Amino acid sequence: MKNNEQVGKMFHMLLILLLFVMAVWLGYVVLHLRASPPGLNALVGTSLDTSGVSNPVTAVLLNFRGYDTLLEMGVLLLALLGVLSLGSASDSRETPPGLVLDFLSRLLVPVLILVSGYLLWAGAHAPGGAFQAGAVLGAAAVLLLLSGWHLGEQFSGLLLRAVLILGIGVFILAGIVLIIFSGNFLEYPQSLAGAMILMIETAAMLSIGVTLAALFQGIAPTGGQDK
Amino acid sequence: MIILLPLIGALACFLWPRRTVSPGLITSLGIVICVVGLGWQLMHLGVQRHAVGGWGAPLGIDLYADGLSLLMLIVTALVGTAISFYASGYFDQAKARHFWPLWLFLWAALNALFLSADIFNLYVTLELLGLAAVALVALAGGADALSGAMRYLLVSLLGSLAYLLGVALLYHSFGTVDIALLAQHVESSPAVWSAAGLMTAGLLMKTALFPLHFWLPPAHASAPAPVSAALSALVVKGSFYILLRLWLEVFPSTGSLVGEMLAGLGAAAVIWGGVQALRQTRLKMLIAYSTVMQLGYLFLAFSIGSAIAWQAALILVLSHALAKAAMFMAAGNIQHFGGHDRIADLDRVAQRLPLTLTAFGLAGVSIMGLPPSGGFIAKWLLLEMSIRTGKWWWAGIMVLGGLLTAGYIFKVIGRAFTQAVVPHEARSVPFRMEWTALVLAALVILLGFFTTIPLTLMNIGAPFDGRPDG
Amino acid sequence: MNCEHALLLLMVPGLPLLLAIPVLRRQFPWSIYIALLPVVMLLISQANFEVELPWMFLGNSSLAVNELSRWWLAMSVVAWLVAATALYLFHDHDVDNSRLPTFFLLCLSGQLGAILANDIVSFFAFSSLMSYAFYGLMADGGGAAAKRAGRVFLVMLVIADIVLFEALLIAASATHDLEFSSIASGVEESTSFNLYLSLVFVGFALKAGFWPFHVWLPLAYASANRVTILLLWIVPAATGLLGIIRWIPFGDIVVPVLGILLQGIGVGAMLFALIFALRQVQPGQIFAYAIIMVTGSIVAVMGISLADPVFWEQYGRWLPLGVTFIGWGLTAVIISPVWMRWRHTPADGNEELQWYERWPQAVLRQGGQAGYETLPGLYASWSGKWRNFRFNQVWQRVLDVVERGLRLWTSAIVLFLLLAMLITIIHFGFQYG
Amino acid sequence: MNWNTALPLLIVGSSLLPGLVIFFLAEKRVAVRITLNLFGAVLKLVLVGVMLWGVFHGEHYEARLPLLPGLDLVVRAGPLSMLFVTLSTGLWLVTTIYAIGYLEESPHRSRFFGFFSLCVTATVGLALAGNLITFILFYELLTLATYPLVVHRGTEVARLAGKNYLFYTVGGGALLLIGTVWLYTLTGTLEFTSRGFVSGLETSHQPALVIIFVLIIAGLGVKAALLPFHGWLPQAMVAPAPVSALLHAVAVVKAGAFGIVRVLYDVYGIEFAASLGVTLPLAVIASATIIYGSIRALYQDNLKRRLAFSTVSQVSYITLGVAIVGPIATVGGLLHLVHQGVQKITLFFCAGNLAETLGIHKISMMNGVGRRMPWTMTAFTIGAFGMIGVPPLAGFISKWYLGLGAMQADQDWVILILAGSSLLNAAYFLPILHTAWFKAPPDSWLLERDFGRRETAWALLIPPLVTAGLTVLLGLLASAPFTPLEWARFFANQEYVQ
Amino acid sequence: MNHMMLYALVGVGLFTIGLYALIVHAQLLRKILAINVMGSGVFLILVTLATRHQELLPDPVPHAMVITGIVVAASATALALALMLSLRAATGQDTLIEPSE
Repeated sequence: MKNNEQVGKMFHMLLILLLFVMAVWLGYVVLHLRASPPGLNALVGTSLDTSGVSNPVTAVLLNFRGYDTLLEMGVLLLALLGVLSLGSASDSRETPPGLVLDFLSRLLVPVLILVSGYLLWAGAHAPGGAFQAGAVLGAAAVLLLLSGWHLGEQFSGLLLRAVLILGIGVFILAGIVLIIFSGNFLEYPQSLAGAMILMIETAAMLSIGVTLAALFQGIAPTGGQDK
Repeated sequence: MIILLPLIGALACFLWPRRTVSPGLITSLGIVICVVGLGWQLMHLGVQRHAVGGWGAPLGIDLYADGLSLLMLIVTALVGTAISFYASGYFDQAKARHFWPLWLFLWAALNALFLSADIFNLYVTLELLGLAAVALVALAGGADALSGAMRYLLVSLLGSLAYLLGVALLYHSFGTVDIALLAQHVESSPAVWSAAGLMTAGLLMKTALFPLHFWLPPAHASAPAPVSAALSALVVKGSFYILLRLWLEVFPSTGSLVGEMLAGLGAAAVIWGGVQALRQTRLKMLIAYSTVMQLGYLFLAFSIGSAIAWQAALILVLSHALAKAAMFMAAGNIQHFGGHDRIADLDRVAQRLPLTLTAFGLAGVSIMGLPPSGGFIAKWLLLEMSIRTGKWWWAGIMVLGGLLTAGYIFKVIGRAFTQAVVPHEARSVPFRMEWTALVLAALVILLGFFTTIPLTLMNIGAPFDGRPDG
Repeated sequence: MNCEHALLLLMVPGLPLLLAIPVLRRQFPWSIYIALLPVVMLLISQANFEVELPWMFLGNSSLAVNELSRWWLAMSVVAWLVAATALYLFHDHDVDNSRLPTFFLLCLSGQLGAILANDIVSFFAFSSLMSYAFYGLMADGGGAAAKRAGRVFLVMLVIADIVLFEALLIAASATHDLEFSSIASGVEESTSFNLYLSLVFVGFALKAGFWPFHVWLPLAYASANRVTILLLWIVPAATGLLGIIRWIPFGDIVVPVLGILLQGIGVGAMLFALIFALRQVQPGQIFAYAIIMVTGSIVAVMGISLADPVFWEQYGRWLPLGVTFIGWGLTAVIISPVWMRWRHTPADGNEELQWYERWPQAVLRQGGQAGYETLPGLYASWSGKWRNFRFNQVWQRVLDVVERGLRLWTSAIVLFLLLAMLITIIHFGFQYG
Repeated sequence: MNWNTALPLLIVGSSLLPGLVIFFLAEKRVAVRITLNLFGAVLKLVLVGVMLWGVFHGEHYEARLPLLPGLDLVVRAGPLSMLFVTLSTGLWLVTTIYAIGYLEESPHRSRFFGFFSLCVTATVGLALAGNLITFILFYELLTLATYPLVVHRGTEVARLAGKNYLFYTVGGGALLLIGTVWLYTLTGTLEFTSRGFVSGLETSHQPALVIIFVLIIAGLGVKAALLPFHGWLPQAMVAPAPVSALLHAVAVVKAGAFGIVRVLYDVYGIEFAASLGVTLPLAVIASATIIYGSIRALYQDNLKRRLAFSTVSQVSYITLGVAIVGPIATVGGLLHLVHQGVQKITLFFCAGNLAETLGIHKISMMNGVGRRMPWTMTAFTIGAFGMIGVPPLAGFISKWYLGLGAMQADQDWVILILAGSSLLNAAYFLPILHTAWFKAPPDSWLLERDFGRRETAWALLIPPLVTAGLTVLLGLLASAPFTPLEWARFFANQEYVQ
Repeated sequence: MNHMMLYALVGVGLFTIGLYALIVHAQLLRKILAINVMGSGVFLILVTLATRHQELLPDPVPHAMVITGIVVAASATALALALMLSLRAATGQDTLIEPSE
């Protein structure tokens, strides 16, 4: 035992040493990154106007590297699938919410929804976009769930799932349609670019919000074994 | 598009959980058709490059398909279809509704991975792959599976993060994430070295090369049979593929020393995996360790490093995928039949499942690298190359590994010939489960006779001549 | 040569061979006499001729009738007839289902074949057929002493065959055509001529029980069944003599040393036989010694003729005649005691083994020691070591511990780190090193 | 795909397909299975006959399938391969009949006969193999196909034997593989060509070539039961008698010996090998094996064990014969390949009959068995005499050529070896015969099966008689046309620069 | 050497610290958090390095990457947490367990 502990200690020291070396090295690397080239900045700038949105980040996200975003929606959905497959999904707790929470939620949720809507719209030309909006929406939904609000049975089946896959579904659909029109996957015709991006973003926002909420619900521990 | 189809399928399965099987199977057949189509394209029109969104690198993302990726796609399609058939018999309704979407997501991720030419996009696909795999492992339920899944998840996250950091460094030093462009611009700088270090290590973690294989056996052994098949046959190969791409194209100038090291680790993996497999008492653990071992073989190619060696490695990937899938399926049948997979009590089961056992045996032939089988051809080429390049020791390692393999394969097979009473608690095994395993195994054997086909396929676009000594 | 001659010639050894098969034999009464018919006919027909059998054995075999073989045939036929009669007399009650006739016929076929054989190989083949069948005769139905005699005979026989085989090889490598006639020319200029001669002598001496390899003869007389006793002269001894005469080109060669040696042996044999014959109580055994004496004398004659060929020139052609008459005489003489003893049960000799029976066992035991102790011992020890190595607990534990250690996070990730850095550093080294 | 290409493939396939079908036959379908077996065997025999005729008249049969760039899968017919093919095909037919009789109402017959057919497929394949890789392919296939047969009984002992068998053969295969690959890297071809294809290499490679030779011969020596590697053979005798027959006479050990011949003559070329100085050691090892095997055989009371050890010694005659540099010795070795097979299979059939009919496994239990089973024991006797090399039986002919060849090559010590081994052979075979014929039979045999007037079942009785007859004929008519002797001479004439 | 660089260094530090925590802590929750910390470190590096050159606009591509990365990280975390919970439900402990032989 004793020497085991000593071995452990030595191991620990070694570990810290290693980590330190690594940190220093990485720091050195980061500091001495070559100044040129300036990334894709210029390129993005030039092709921004054809991209249908004026916010470079959104442009990159949904147009230039839209494919990434598509897959990433996939990741999100996948995570949800995984959580659901674990089967520990629990209905939200039955304790009636306190007054404050109740009031606040009634007050906040519409605001949040509004905000998300704005963020989505603003994403086209200013910082913002589907993910931010979706996050806010999700927050709203979580708030609702916390305050003991129930999703009506009639929605929780096919409809809910439909909403969940709405984002990626629309994305893929758009992609396929675009293949047919412009021969290239996700190649937007300049005229339609803005509209389509907006459409996709809306769908994305919706399902992101719902997914986040669903994730939350799926993870929320059942009453018994949480501390 | 090969990627979208499974995605759609997955969505469909998710949408209508009652009837998951039929869309699943339809999708898999569809994928096969698509892959064949792509293959035809490649053979007649040469290498394919598709700019998503019409922007093209560096701004957009490129999809790139050459012989290498085509081969991987074919492997995936073959094994994937088999797994789909198998799973359609394996899972009950409750599990199936979760399995199918996840499995199709996994498949999509693999296809996307093999087609992508963009290291950041590769990162996303890696994550997709990892999460899907983890969820699938967890599908089995039970402490072992969950723990295995957890460990697997943490590992793959760690790996991806390291990889991502590497990507960041590369991007910021060259301003692009497209493999081809990187290959043009890259020149050695501290950033590149550490990027290489980080990315390689991260991928090795996911590929479970020797010292980092610790997560693989628990995860693979505790997962449901079709999932284990998918993991061992395909998922680990995904990260190996990225590794291959990186070393073939991005860091080609700096091959040999690292190559030696990787090969050394590979050799260690061969020996260690073999010995551990010999010592296992549970069938699936044994098979999992044999995966560790076979992965070791792949890395020997890094040291030998001639074009033929790479081809050999790929043939090994192909045959190992088929064989290992068959093996896990066989193991699944046995477990399904007798309710356990303890090797010691195997004889009772083996008596009753001749087909399954045949499948196991045939697969074993390939794993052992005995002729006639794909494994033999691969081993032959590797041996030949290692001797040609005067690296005898690898040859020795390979032969030793072969002996070890024979040891543990026959440790199992031998059980089949003991005359034992048949237990009562036997459950009958669905017809298609037995036959799927058998067909896969038979394919490996056939591969031994028709190796020229994959060889010609994988040389489309000469993906291996990136190396100076190739 | 015409066809029926060839047929006849083939029938001489062939018919007995066929009749030896019990199923066939049971079809005919007096089958042995039938088997003897062809040879009788052969004797009656006066022509000398030869049959080439290109397909047999090594391609250049042939059977032939000539002066020499005629004499021998004549002698044998008589002996065989007598023996056959004896067989039917003494064993009439179980002739059909006993195996004695089978061995008898096999032996017969072998002996006749050997007489007719015109080249070394076929002679060798037929004579060994004869000898092994004769062993059967001796061992079958005889008493324990006879069985012992049989064993000794067998040992000698095997050794003899090997020795003769070597002689054969020498002859063959000297001459490519193995006919008796061509040996003379061939062997003479071959380097290992003396070796050949001595091999032939030793071989046939062993086979035919010449002195000093005679030990089994008296035993056989003591207790073998009557038929066997009747054949003791004609089968081993006479054929052995014939063999020597055939294989060694007397008259054309001069080997004084060997000649003198042989004379010595012959004389020694005669003396020995004389002395022992006088000391015998059992009448039967006397004849054994008689045979030894006769063979000794003939060996002496051969010695002389080896010493100076002239002798052979003058008297050589009388030798067959002499042998034949001796043969008839012996057969006649032997019948009487057989007749006398014909209702006695064969007396058993004493059971304890003689030195000449013990040596084979001794040799085998030694060999066995050698074979047993060395390799299997090594093998066992090594496999033992290996097993220890495999089941040694420490080893197992090491494997376990390392594997579990690897499975621990701490160690695993540290390894991972090390790996990452290593790769980086190696790059560095590769760039600037 | 003309006839000359199809024929070899047909010959290989004629047992492969029945085998595969048989695997999937239900245990009950006895009639179908037997028909398939016999059909395959007879068909193969006919085809081989045709090919024999063709080769004799200078036809050229060859089929290739590209395996890798530069490496083909080749099956080709030459004198040497015909020798072996004819042997194994003929004996296979006999053995099949025997096995059918032997395994009546024993379990897992479909499995057994399936692997049985695979086994002979592999044998024929490696006999016809036109290059080293094809050879290896079928060689390993043979290993895999025989393993289930060895452990067929499924007892603990059988499993152990099987394990041992694998331990030896797989290891051997690995050595063979490495040697071959190495050779390939040196020469760039593996095609069997008479007088070898390595002699062209420059002298700097010679040490490498010697090592390769050692590797390959060690790999093949395992199956051929050369001295250090003979351990598996006696253990494998736990297998059912037809399997032992297969192992000892038709397939396995023969495959090893045949491979040695191939390597020595068609890869290295005997003269070149001699110039490398590797043939003498090989001959010495073979001789050691001969003597050692015989001595061990003396001390076995278990009949099949004794026969097994005698195989160990007898098979090395082949190696010895081909390792002596000289056409006549070569002929002797090749002849022994055939003759030993015919004789040894007879012996094993008889041993099997004894076990099946009277439950006799030990020599000490064989007292007077000749009276109970005269036909079987007659066959046994002929086989045994053949083994000792008594004329006019087959064994005599091969020993004759061995000895003659040795003298011609001035290797007189070999003759001593031959003499010694003949002596030993006699020493361990004649006692058996004595016990069987001249000892008084016991009052009752343990577990005697009654077959009415016959001494045992026809299917068990005919095969040994046939092979015994062959033993006699092969000796008696050695010089007739189409005998092994002819083929052996034919081959030897190609291989030596006269 | 500007303040952005400082952030980058902080990112490196975070990465390291996260790794350290990941290694030394046994509890799964901490491990998961550690992973997240590492992630944040990487993201920080990505973003800050995007604006190395004050004279230009910040490079949008890394930002997009980071957003993607964040979403991925979030999903992964969710899955991890769910796993952890059901693992605890199954085994009653919140550390990894050895596979039962």
